[in-house]
Parts: sequence; C-alpha cells; structure tokens
Amino acid sequence: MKRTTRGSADAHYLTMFFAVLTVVTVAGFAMDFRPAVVTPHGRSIDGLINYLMVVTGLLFVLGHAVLMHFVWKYQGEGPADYTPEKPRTQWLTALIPVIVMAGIAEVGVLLLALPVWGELYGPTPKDALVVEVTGKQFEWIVRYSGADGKFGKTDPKLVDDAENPLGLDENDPAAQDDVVKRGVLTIPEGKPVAVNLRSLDVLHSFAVPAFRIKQDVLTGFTARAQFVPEVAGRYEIACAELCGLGHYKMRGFVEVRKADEFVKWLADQPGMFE
Amino acid sequence: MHAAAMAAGRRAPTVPLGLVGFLGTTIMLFTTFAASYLVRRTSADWRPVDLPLLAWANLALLAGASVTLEWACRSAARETRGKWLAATALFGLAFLGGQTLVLAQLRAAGIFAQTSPHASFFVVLSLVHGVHLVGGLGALVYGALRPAALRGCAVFWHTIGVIWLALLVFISVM
Amino acid sequence: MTSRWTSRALAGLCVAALANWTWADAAGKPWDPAMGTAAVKGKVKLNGAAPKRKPVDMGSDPACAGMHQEPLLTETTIVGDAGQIKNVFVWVKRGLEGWVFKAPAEPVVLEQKGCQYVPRVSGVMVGQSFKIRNSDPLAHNVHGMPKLNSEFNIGQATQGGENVVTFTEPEVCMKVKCDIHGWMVTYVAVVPHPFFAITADDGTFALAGLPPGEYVIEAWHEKLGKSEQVVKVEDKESKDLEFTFEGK
Amino acid sequence: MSDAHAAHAPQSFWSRYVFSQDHKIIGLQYLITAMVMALVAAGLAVLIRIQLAWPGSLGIMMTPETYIAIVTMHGSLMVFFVVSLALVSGFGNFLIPLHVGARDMAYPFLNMLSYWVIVPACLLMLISFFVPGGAAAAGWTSYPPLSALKEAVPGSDWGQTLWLLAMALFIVSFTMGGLNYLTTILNCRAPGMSMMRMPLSTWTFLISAVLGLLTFPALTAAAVMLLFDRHLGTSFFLPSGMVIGGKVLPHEGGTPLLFQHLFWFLGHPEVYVLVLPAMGIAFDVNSAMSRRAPFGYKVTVVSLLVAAVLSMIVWGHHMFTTGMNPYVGEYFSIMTVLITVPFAVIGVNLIASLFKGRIKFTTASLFGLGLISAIGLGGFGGLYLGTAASDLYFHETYFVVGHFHMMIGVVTFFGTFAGLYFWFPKMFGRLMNERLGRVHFWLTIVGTFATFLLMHFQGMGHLVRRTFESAYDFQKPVTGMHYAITFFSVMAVAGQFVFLYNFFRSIWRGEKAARNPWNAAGLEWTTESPAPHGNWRGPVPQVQRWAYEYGRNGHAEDFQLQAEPDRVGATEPAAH
Repeated sequence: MKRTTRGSADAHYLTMFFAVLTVVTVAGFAMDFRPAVVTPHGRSIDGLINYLMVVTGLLFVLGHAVLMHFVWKYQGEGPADYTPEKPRTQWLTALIPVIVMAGIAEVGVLLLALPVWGELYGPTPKDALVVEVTGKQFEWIVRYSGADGKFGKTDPKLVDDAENPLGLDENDPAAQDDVVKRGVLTIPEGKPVAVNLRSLDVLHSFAVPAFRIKQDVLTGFTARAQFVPEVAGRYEIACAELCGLGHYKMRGFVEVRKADEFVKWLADQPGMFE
Repeated sequence: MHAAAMAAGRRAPTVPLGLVGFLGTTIMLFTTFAASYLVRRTSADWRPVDLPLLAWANLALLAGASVTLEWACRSAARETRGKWLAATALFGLAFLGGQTLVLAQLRAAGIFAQTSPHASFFVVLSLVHGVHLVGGLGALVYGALRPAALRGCAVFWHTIGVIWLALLVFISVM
Repeated sequence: MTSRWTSRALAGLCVAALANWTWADAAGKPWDPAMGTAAVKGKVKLNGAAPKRKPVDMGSDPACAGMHQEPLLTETTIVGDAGQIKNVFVWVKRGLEGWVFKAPAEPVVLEQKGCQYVPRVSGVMVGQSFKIRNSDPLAHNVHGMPKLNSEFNIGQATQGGENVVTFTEPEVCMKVKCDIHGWMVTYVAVVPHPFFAITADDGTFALAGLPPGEYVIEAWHEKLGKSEQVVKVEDKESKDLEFTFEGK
Repeated sequence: MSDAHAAHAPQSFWSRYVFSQDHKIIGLQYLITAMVMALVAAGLAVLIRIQLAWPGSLGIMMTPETYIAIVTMHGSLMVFFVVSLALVSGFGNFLIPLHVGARDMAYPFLNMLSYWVIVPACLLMLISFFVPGGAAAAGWTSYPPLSALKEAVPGSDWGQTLWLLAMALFIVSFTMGGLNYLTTILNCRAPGMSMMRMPLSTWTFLISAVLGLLTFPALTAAAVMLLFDRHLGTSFFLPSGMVIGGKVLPHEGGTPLLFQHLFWFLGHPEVYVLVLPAMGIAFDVNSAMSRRAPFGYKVTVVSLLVAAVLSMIVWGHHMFTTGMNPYVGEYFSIMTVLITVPFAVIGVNLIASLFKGRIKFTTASLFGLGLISAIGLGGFGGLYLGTAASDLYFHETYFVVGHFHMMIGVVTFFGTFAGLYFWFPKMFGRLMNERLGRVHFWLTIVGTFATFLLMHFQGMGHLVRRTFESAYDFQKPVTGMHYAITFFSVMAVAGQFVFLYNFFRSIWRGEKAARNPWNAAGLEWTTESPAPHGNWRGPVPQVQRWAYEYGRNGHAEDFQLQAEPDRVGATEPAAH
C-alpha cells in the first residue's frame, strides 16, 4: 500500500518550527511587557512571576530540546526495536517530573506566593487612609469620609446618576462633608491606603496594573484592597470583570500626590451637601 | 438492555449500570441544591417559611408508590403486576397533585417563590423533583412493557422517594 | 352538534371584536390644521431661591473635560434672574382625545456633544422617529429607561454614529442616560399630538394652532415636578397661562 | 447471532443515517454537527479579530453590545458545541465500541436520543442571535447579576434565556452520552479485554464521562436557579440594593459568588473532559505512528485518574480575585499547582513514547506531535494562573485567553485532527489526502501557536480581555500585536477550509483504504474499513493483549493485532 509520506522533510520543518517557537517564546517573555510596578507587594508579585518565568522557561526549553531531538533522531519508517514493558523503570521515570514539578510549583506557592497573599489580605495598618470606591456601569465613584472621618449613609433609592451617584442621604449629618469624585482616586504617596469596594449594579473588578492590584467588586458585599503607592504620578484603573457594553470604557485613574499636597487638596474639596 | 446484553456477550445486570450512573448524577444535582441552600441561608434576608402539613402527608403517597411498585416487581403473574403498577402510577399522580396543592396553599398564604429564599428553594426543589417523578411515571410505562426493567424502575422510584424525604427534612430542619 | 355551537360562538366573538375595533378606530377623526385657530402661551416661574448650578465633575473621562474650557454646569434646574425656569415641558394633557394626529416624517434629533445631551428635554410624537446622534470623538451609550415604552440600550462607539428609535406609548417624561458618563442625562416626552412646548431661557412657551375647546395643560420639570391648569380657549382666542413651581 | 446482527443493519435512509442507532453513524453526526458549529464560532472569532485590529471597521454591524455578545457566543459554542461535540461525543461514540470490542453502545436508543437532544440545543444557540436584545452577552461564564438583568445588558433579555435552555439540553444530552460511555466501557467489553488492555483514549473517554456525570449537575442547578431569578423574581444570586440607570431593583440578599462556585465546580472539570481525550488520542496515534508502545501505560492511567480527581477540588482558582477567604484561596492555590504534577507525568510520557521509535510522518502524527508542544506551552501557563498571587496580575487578561485557548483550543483541536486523519479510513474506508493534510497542518499549527503565544505576551502587558477596543494607556505596548494576531488567526481559520475540502472530498474520492492502513495494533483495525453495522462480521474477537504491541519482535511484521493469537516464540509482554 503506497502512501505519500515525506518523512525527512516533515521532520526538518517540524524541528525547525519547534526551535523557532522556543526562541520566540523565550524572547517574548524576556521582553517583559509589564508596566513599571510602584507598590512593595507588587514587587514581590513580580518576583514570583520572574521566578515562574525562569523555571518554566528552563523546563519549556528543555522539553522542546528533547522533543526536537527525538523528532529528528527517530524520524523514518520501518520497524522499531521491541522492548517489553518495564513497569519499574516507568514508575521511577515518573518520579522525576513528579519531584521536579511538585518542587517548582509548591516552592512558588508556599515560599513566594503565600507571603504576598497574606500581605494583601492581612489586617489593615492603623494609619491607613480609608477610601471608598464604588463601581457602577460604567464609572468608578470615589468617596472620602471628609473631616468627620465617618462615611455617611447611602440609600439605593436616593441614587441620581447625575447629581448624587452614590445615593448619599442628605439628612445624615455624617454625609454632609463626604467628598464624592468621579473616576479619579487621589491618594497620598508612601502611605498605606485601604480601599473599600462596593458595586451599585453588576460585578466589576478594581484593577490597577501598576499596583499589581485586582479585586473583584461584588454587589451586596464590601471588598477591600490595600496597598502602599510609592511613586507619585497618575495611574489607570481598569475594570477587570465583564460588566456590560461599556465595560471597555470603564476607566478610572489613581492620582498619587506627595503627602502634604494630598492633605491640602482634600481640604479644598467641597463636601457633598456643603 | 438488549443491545448491551448482546454486545457484552453476557447477561446484563438486573439494575443496569446506566441507571446507577444516572442516580449518581441525580443525587449530585440535589446535593448541589442543598449546598447552595446552605450558602444562601447565611445571608441576612433569610426568613424561614413553615411548610403546610400536606407537604409531609404527600410523603405517605410516595411511600405507597414505592411499596406497590415493590410488590409489582415481586408478583410473577402478569395481571397482578399490572394492578400494582396501576396503583403505583395512581400514587405517583396523587403525589404530584398533592405537591401542586402544597404550592397552592403557600400561594394562598401569600408565600410565592420570590417571597423569601426559603420559599424559593422549596418551590425549585419541588419542581425539579416533580420533573424526576414524571420521568419515573414514564419509566413505569416502560417497565410495564418490559418486565425485565421493572427492578431498575423500582430502584429509581425508591431513590427519588428517599431523596424527597431527605430534602423535606433538610429544608425544615436547616 | 356541539362543534356547530362552538363555531357559532367563535364567529360571534370575532364579529364583536371586529365591531369593537372599528369603533375604537372611529373614536378620533383625523386632525385638520385649519381647525387650529386658538393658542395658549405663557411662562413658567420658580417661587423661591434658585438652586445653585454646580460644575459637572468629568473626572471619569478626561477626553470629555478636555472639550470644555469652562467646566460645564449642571442643567438640572436652570433658573433666570426673574425666576423663569428653562427646560420645562408644557403640553396638552387632556382635551384633544377627539382627534387622531399623524406623526411628522422628519425625526426629532438628540445630539451627544461635548459629553452632554442637546437638548436637555425633547418632545416627540408617538410613532415619530427619534434620532440619536453621537457628535463626540468618543464612545457613548444611550440607555433609555421608560416606564411604558420598551427599554433601549445602544452603544455608539464612534463619532457620527446614529440610531433611530420610535415610541408606541405616550409617556411624560422618560429618562435617557449615558452609563459611560454618568452625568449625561436627558429627558424625552412622548405625546400623542403636536401640542407641546419646552420653555426657553426666558421661561416662555407657546402652544399655537389649537382647536377651540377646554384643555388641561401640564407643565413638567425633572426636579420640580408637575403642575396642571385648566384653560378654555374660544375660536381665534389666545390665552396666557403662568405656571409657578415652589422652590425646594 | 453476530451475523444476524450484521444482517439487522437498518435499510431505509432515515433509520440508517438520520435516526440511526449505530454508534458510528451517531459519532459522525456529532462530528459533522461540530464542524457546522465550528464554522459559526470561527466566523465569530474572525469578527472579533477584525474589530480588535481595526476598531470600527465593521461599522454598525459591530457595536459594543454586539461585540460582547459575539465574544460570549464564540466561547460558549466552541467549548460546548464544537470541542465537546467533536472530541468527546464524536470520537467517544465512534471509538469506544470499536476499542472495547462491543457491537454497539450499551443503550443505542439513548445514544440516538442524546444526539437529537443536541440538535435543538444548537438551534437555540443559533437563533438567539436574532431575538430581541440579541444573543447572550454576559460572557460564556454568564455571571449574574449581569446575566440576570435585562437592564444591565441587552443580551440578558432573551438571548440569555435561550442560552440557559440550550445549556440545559446540552447537559441532558451529555448525561445520556456519559451513561452510555460508562456502561459500554465497564459492561460491554469483549472477552479478554481487561481494563488494563484498553487503549488510553478509551480510558480518557471513561474519565471524561464520569467527570461529566459528577459535575454537570452543578451547572444544571445553577441554570435552574438563574432562570428563576430572571423570570420569577427570586433572589438566589441577586443581592440587595442594585440600581441600574436610576432604577432600584427589588431583589435582596442573593449571593453572586454562589453562582461562580457552582459554575466553576462544573467549569474546571469540563476543561479536563475536553482535554484528556485529546491526550488519549495523541497517545494512540503517536504510538502507532512511531511503532512503539506508549511509555508508561499504567503510570499514565494513574496520572489521568489523579488529574481527574484533583480537577474536582480546585475550581476556586478561577475566583482568586473575588476576595474569598484568603485561607480558602491558599488551599485552592496549593491544590491547583499540584495538578501540574500528573500533567507533567503525562507530558513526559508523551515525549518518552517517541524514544527509540521510528516516527512515520503523516498528517496524523504531525498533529499528534504538535499537540505535545501545545501541552507544554499551555501547561506551563497554568502555573502563572494557578498561583494565587501571580493570578492577581494575570486574571482577566489576555494571558488567560492565550492559556485556555492553548489548552482547550489547540490541544483539543490537534487531538481531534490527529484522530480524524488517523481513523478516517475506519469511518469511510478511504484515506484523507496527505498533501492537503500537510497544508492544513502547517496553516493550523503556525496560525494557532502564533495567535495564542502572542496573546500570552499581551497578557504580560495586562491587556484586559473582553474589551471592545483598547481604552487604556498601560496596554499600549502590546496592542500593536493585534494586527499580527488577526493575521495569524485568519491563517488558522483558512487552514480549516482546506481541511473541510479534504474531508468531504476524501469521503467519496479519497484513496481506498484496507483494513489496517497504518499497521496499527488496536482492536478497531481487526474489522474491515468502514466497519460494518455490528462492527465485526463473525463473532466478536477474543482479545489477547493490549492495544500497543509494536516493535520488531523476531517477526516479519513489527506489530501484533490485539485479537491475533500469540505467535510462537514471541516474548510475552510483562504487564499485559
């Protein structure tokens, strides 16, 4: 029975393809398109990612090297040598990937990931500035507690997208001096910040890539994101959870100012009902 | 089972493996509902609704169905089997009727699916279970035509009977 | 036997329905402009202090803020020095039931310009096409929140994007908003006839070409609410009305 | 009796090709259906790519709301109505009885039913594009509240209801199929066919079936409750105080997270339901093509089982960013990365199986080899997402998109193609054209690998997924890749047309194939091509050994069929 098999040529191309793939993959990851990180925990996350890139990169290259070698060496037709099953060898061989993988993966998780995790979800520092950010289709509404340090009552029935997007209660004394801003979260540099996240409608996700922060905003539940911005500047907030047709436009900003500037700025902002 | 028997080249088991698998996935289904129930009841708006006694009375009908079906399985003679099967079917239909009544009573008491999550779960569960029971009735017909399948049929009925008992206890206790 | 009865019953029902329908149709006679000889005009005023217009916070989209040298002011309640109120929708609420009006062919246009809606309040007739245009170089979405008509939610990602909607039920007024720019709000009134007006800067309105008769005129404002007056106009007569809203 | 069975073959066109109860026909029906759905889904993908590369170029046809609807439907169709239908239902039905030596599935009627339940499901999916509000637009995960409120997105008006109904039908169908797989494999094996003699693909089908049966109910329950929330005003998933466009919604107390837990309790195992059979097929095809038994058969079986078990307790890694209890997060993270262990073993075994082989390059083996590389690329990506802390950065970016397309896109498709080119003779008694096959292969592998590799890089640049156009500055460095990706993805899609042409042409015009064109050792090759109704004329063969008896063993041929009586002087394999 005759069939078209162009063994050598295929082996040639396939080996070449794997080679190119390996190079491109390594190169691409090496180019590292991550935006510059400006938070301590962000740096440790990047450290973890770098660790993963190195170890998986090595394994990826190794695996493909072997694959290319086999494809090249064992190409061709005709019978191969017969070797009866050797369960023992096979189990022993299996031990290698088991140990290597378990080592790499669990080292990554236990030694590098869990500390960051704890940092992110650990207790909020006493001196942290507490801000509230509310996601709604398709905007981020920022609220500061104002001079009294108390967030006023809100009521869904009072929500008026144009004038009172959070539905602040005019009759609540605590609400009078609350400062409400659209889309721009202004915070001091080098000071821990705790953001209480709420949603008015569907799910959103509060993502600040430069901070390596991503926290889903769940309706009917207040989530918290905490971080220490170290470099003054303007960063973008992205919505990282499909929230409707304007999802891609749900963009906000974090404005990190020098601590004293921030205090001045906040003092100048009029309260909601003042 | 015919094809299976032939394919296997050996006698097919009296309780087909397929049925066992199906019961497995059915149990998973109701377990999922139960798990969701446990999650949901932790939220603030949880208001327990007390079920009408009729809900419990209906259990008797299910039990009756199981018993008669069991007898149908054991009776060798064709017509006695037919009688018992008919009885089972009647019990089953009666149960469905009873369940509808329960829902009606709840409505009359001003309790609808959206009134409280507890009620919602009761409605959903009775509907989903009802659907399985309707399937069971279909199985009865099949069993009547194929006595070989009666055993499996009975196992199915017993299982969904027990499931309903368990659910009822679960949602009244929790 | 029974089948015949049922068929008869059915036929009867059909006849009844038909009659009913034709009657309903006959309820209004087509509007003839020649009849429109009377007019109602007037002014809408605010009694009390005018609420202060705050600057609009366009933080969520710098592109929007970039389109304005001066920050835009909120348009919720625009009151002149003499207390005259802008953007009040005035219409004939009752008194024209006898007529059937044809919606004009040309559409009512709503512009999205500089991340605000122009106009703030628009009136459209039942069945008339309502064209929504995006004149901004950025994306908007138009989310209509009617109570009687069917809801619509359209994304207009590019400049010059146009969509047309029509309404089937009279509704004064429905809110239309942009979810991407929460401050963008506009109101659309759907009415069964052409006798409506929106007060200008000086708070005046004019309903011309009315047939003589007695009417209930309603003035609607997004914040201040509604108020209505009864007015009777004779042939060739023009009456003046003044609506006064209490400041909150 | 057996001949009698073969004689029983239905004669009329309808009973033979339409309402057939023959597992081979049903398998093909599934495959063809999957191809049709694939055309739709691929078309949607191209639309997405055009929009991303040249925003606005599609004008009125591509608005933000249609875009998310298209994204949603592309995902749903591909996962449930293309890959699942082709790989699990298609090959599962076609291969299992042939592999285990059964005349047909255990419940042929149920089998037919399972197909005719899928058909309306597909139709529901397709017509949902044309209902008021358009197709479902809440993502293939359809998280409430978005998927529950028509005020929130037009697609949640009618489309979502149809989506849920279609999904329910899909589950019903899959359940019927799964029961058939389970029973056929456990009860209907030919004499001598011990579990440890089954081909690895059959093992994977068995595992998929069990996984499906155990996890799909979660989605059923979720779908029922979501339907209630949508239409009966209940609040299973809908919390208090939702305001949309100034309208306060009546719901209270529901927990959106609950839906995510239910969805992913299904969702993650579902991924394995899809990907494991692809690997099984690769083992079969590669061993036949390299004339070697797969390395570490038992080890692989165990690894598959371990992976399957683990897959049911790691769903939470899709929800690291939801702010669930950090300890739960840590648990899920630890368990998840543990899954890389069995997969590493499987990958190593796939490579090691080539060791000392004689690889004949056919389109089938090319796809089989490409699949190994894809597992490497996709698999390692999993580590970045399975580790909670790094997932905080990659979650909901194109890294995720690239990763899962690599795994349940490329791996599954390569498995499907390897299988199609390999078993085509058994389906139609003819061979597919190898030359066209090469064209298909190269277009596909270059197109898909480039597409999804670049998506990984875009993910490194935090390109947010499910976005209609790029609105953020931080992702500027990677948006330029959109052009390249669009180019390569179109290339990949073009390749599939070559395949379709080759496939349908070969059915009638392909080179005639003998019983065993590849000199493979599996049981299916003992019957003629195409296999007759009842699979074997004459009695069901008596199985003598496992399905991988390859290599020169002091005999002329380098392989021994599973059912052949032992040759004198042959060294009996140790384990089988």
